Amino acid sequence: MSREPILVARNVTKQYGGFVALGGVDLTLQPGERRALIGPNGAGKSTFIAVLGGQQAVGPGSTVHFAGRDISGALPQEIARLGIARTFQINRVFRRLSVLDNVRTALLPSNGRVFSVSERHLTALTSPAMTMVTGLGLGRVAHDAAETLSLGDRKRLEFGMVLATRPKVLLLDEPTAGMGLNERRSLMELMVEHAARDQITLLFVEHDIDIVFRFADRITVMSRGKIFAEGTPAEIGANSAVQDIYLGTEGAPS
Amino acid sequence: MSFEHVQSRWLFAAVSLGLAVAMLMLGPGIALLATEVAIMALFASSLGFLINYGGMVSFGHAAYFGLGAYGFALAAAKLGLPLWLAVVLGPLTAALGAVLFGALCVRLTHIYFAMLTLACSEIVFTVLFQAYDYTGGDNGLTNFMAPRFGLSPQIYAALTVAIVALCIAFLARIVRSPLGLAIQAVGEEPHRAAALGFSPRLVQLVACVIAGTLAGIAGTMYSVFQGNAFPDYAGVGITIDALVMVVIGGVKGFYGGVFGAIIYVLLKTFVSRAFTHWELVIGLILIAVVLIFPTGIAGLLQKLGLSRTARPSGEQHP
Amino acid sequence: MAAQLLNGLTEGMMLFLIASGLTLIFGITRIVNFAHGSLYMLGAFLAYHLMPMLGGSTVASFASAVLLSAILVGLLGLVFEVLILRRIYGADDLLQLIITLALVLILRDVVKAIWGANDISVPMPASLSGALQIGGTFLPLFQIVAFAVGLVVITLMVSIMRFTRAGVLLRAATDDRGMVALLGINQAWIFSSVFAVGCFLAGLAGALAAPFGNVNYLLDTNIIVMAFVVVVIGGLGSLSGALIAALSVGMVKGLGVIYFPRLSTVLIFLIMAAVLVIRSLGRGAISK
Amino acid sequence: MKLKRGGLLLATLLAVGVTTGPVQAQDPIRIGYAADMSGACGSLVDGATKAFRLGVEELNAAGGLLGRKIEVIERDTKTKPDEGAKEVRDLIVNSKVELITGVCSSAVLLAETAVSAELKVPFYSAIGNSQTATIEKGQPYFWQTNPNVLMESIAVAEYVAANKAWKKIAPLAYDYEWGHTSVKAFSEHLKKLRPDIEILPMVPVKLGETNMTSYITAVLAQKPDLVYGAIFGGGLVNLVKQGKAFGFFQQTSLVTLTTVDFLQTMGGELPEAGLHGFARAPFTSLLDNPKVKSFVQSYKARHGKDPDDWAVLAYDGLMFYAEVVKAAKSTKADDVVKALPTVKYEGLRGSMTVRGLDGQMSAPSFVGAVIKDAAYPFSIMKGATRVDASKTLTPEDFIKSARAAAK
Repeated sequence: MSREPILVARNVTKQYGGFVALGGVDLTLQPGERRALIGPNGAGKSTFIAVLGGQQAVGPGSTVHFAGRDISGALPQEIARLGIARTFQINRVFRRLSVLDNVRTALLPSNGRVFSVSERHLTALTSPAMTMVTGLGLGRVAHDAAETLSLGDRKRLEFGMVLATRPKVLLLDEPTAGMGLNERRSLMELMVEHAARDQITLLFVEHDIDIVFRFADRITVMSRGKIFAEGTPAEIGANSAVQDIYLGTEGAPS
Repeated sequence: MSFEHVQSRWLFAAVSLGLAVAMLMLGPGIALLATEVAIMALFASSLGFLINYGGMVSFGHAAYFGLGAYGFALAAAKLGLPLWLAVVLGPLTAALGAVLFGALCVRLTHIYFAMLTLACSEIVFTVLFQAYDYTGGDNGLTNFMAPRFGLSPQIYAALTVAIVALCIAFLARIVRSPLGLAIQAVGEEPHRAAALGFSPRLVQLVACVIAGTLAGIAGTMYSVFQGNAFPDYAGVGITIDALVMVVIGGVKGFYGGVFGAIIYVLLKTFVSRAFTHWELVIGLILIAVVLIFPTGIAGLLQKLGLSRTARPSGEQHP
Repeated sequence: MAAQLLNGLTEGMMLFLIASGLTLIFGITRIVNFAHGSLYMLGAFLAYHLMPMLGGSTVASFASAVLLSAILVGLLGLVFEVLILRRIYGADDLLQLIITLALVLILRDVVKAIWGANDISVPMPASLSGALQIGGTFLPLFQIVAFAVGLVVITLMVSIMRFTRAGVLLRAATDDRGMVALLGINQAWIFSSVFAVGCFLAGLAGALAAPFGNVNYLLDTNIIVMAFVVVVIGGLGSLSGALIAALSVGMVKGLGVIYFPRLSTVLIFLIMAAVLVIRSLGRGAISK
Repeated sequence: MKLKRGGLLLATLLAVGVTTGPVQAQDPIRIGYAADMSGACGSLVDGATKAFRLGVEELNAAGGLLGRKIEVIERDTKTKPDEGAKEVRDLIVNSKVELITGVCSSAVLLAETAVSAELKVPFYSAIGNSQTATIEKGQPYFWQTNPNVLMESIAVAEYVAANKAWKKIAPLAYDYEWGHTSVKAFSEHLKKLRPDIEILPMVPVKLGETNMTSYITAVLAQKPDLVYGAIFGGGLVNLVKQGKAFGFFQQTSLVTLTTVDFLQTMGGELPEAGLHGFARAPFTSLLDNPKVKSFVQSYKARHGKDPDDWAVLAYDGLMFYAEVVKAAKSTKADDVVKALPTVKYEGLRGSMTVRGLDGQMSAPSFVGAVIKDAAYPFSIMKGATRVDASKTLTPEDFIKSARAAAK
């Protein structure tokens, strides 16, 4: 792969009071790759995702470049509009809106119609949104309030909303947490399939090692706020030090 | 646009028109009461919109009611402007106030947002109360016009009902528009909305200005109705009344404010006429209402199957 | 100016007493108790009622009247929490707000029905009515006593929070509400007792301040506003924050009378708005 | 909790929207008593309402007015101007009252007088006062039977000027229109009488303040001979109680509004010396009048305590209206207004008339030292000076030019 990297994070630091959550993380993503971010609890994975998404401000000396542009210090909405989308560890959808409206809402910023008061501008989004909803397998609940959905369906919905922003990079924070084994795999398959179709670069935090090895091109291992190792699944699988930190701190991944 | 929407719009227009015409046939006493109910319905709806759609609980909404009243009354009484122009300036003043206060307040969330709105409204109240050379102070502004432009209570009631219906139709339109979805999205999950590319504060500010302007319209109409303006119109008492209306009306949709206003205005009027210890009675009634119908009147109607979903989503169920 | 500052400091401690219960209740139960001022008022009226029964205007009868009033108000809070508030936990926050507003209306009318609408003066115990004279400035004995009571209250509260099992649980509940459930502690019991203690503190402040000023049914509004301002400036739920805020507000008020007298009415709101706006200038804008 | 009026709720609901015929001569005289029963004015209105009810009972026992019984419809304005205007409008439109009274707050008064002018129904204020209502916004259907703030301030200035020991005066006033007007009128008149007096900068006080200590230290720091307090109600109780702790009355003196309700509230707690008061109708200064004696007796018999100023004023206001109706031989608005200036009223506060120009009654003010008296469980303004309206009444020229300026 000789193309320009799409996302380059250099020396990313983050402190909460005296606690060092990120102690200088470097990470480079190539366009179209599927990168898994793993590591024991408290390694700083979610914080790193939050920094990339703009939810957390970066510490001094850190830089994040996206497609050649410096985005360190940008606001979440600016980052989102540039093409970095994310899901949250705790599923966040608009619970009181219908599934269809969740997707229509997600379509608004890229359509530039956020402040329109014309119902026509909304109905114009119905058919593309409906197509997406059906594509996610949520057609039967399209008009139900999101709060009535199962967790799996809510996760599909959130993924669909994120896709609707036409991202170039997708950050998934524990996309399969809290789900059954079969559901995990089918959800992951759906995500990877869509990402491949739309040529989206994926960075996903995941605890399920099975999922990680099945779906990732490359794996980055974090521990105590630092990058511990990086490589292909085969390389990481062969790295006994990685197994040590994992087993030592956390026990076997479920 | 679906068939049902066309239908419900016509229904709304017909009901509003019917109500307005009905005002003309009432006795003067009940027309006066109906006018007050209608104005408070608009005020409570604007607050309900801010709370239930924008996710912002304001303790200072009366600031905009007061600014609407004083924007009008000062223009008419002190600047001597023609009444039609003063009527326009009232809501405009409230809108300006909402831009200013909203820009400060949307930087905060939850109870801190609420307390900053309270501070803003108390500052408005104090300026109106103390700068008596300009505002009349506690003595307010009186005798600068005939109440209701000198219209009969019935005609003014009809006019008020028509304007309030238009404003509520406007709110309904917003709720079903892209902006409405944006406001609800930011109100419910600001982080999610930001990560989708919405600017949460800007969306919230727009919601504040919409709610503030509608509250200003209510304030202007109230000032015209009374033919006066007093600092109390920006006081925390009016905010609390509106909060009570929003809650007993039903905490989900903005139109709960309409039910809430009807019930609470009538309750306050007649209970305080019938009982010496009316505050005690109202307090007990409020507790009973909250414990028995925690979803408010709108929720009750919904349970009884008398109302559609509390939250029009723009499309009916298939 | 020194006199204004010194006086502001003692006035500030009385503000802390007013605010402490409110911030305690909010910190743990997340209830915004609008009836806090009403409970303060009730404490003052109870002290007025109980003092003659406990032997007139001596220090001993005053002290026992204050304690008894505070306990009665705390019990009322307990009953209110168990019978009414408990039913709506988990429901919309606005419902709690309306319930406590209803309590405001009820208590105001009850107080008027029992003790009348006229102003009431609780006699000051003779031995507390003097003043310490430092140079040319007077420092009323009563304010010093109130200051001492404030110190005792803050010391007790901090000690309980730091050194007892109950305190550890409470802090756990403040930081993470799910945590308490995990520990297998009956959360309802914690909420009830915290609410009762918060009401006790409101009653204590009201009863204690009763001889130092006017008592009437309008006290509730004036007090609740001050209490909220102090709690918000100090950071909701923070005891030490409330203490610092109360002392600062007291002193700024004292200076304000001299340096910007026409702002006295709006001063506390200006302070609160300024603190909130400054706090909001950070980047962490949309936390929810 | 007691039902104010049997079935009133139902009656009102029924009356709403139903037009009633013209008033018959045998119909009772309906009076709308819209008072600030709850809210900020509630404590002042309490005594007034009791006395007003007593007066109505006495009039009805004596056969009513013009052979018609008096029927009172009570309403609570909640001390809110819009509520006051609403209730007054409703009383006139739905309940067909022929007179409105009961108001205390000047803001509510101004809102109500506008309704009275619009609907041409007589309205008087016995305990509330507003010089704006009689001067700039004077209207033919309104009259006021207690002195206004300008009259009171002049009366106090006269009293203060007479004491040569007072050379430095510090005003301490509620920070709103009433407080500022009161200080201004007092200072201007005092300067006229005693150019040598120094008037220090005013210390403005937040309305509703519960802790007055920072104001007390600030005003004492000015080392005044006398503090002029435009403070009333709860704030005044705070000022005196907290002032005592600061040695206020050893360092200076205070002249302020000391109505009987305040004196009763304070009981034996007022200082032995250093407190001077002004008031509108202290019964202790009026006991020479047999009418006052019998009023105090019947009031005390019923309510177990002496009537405060507000009670005396409310009773006096009602009895004056009764005299006007007798003179007009009618309750019709225009007849009442016409008879108004012709009645020479012998009331609780002596002989008084209402001036046609502004509807202001020639009401006296009372000023004097507040001292303990063995006859009462509270301090009183013993031997207070009665300042007659002839000295204090706002000149007609002034009113005319003020009205012209307001136009």
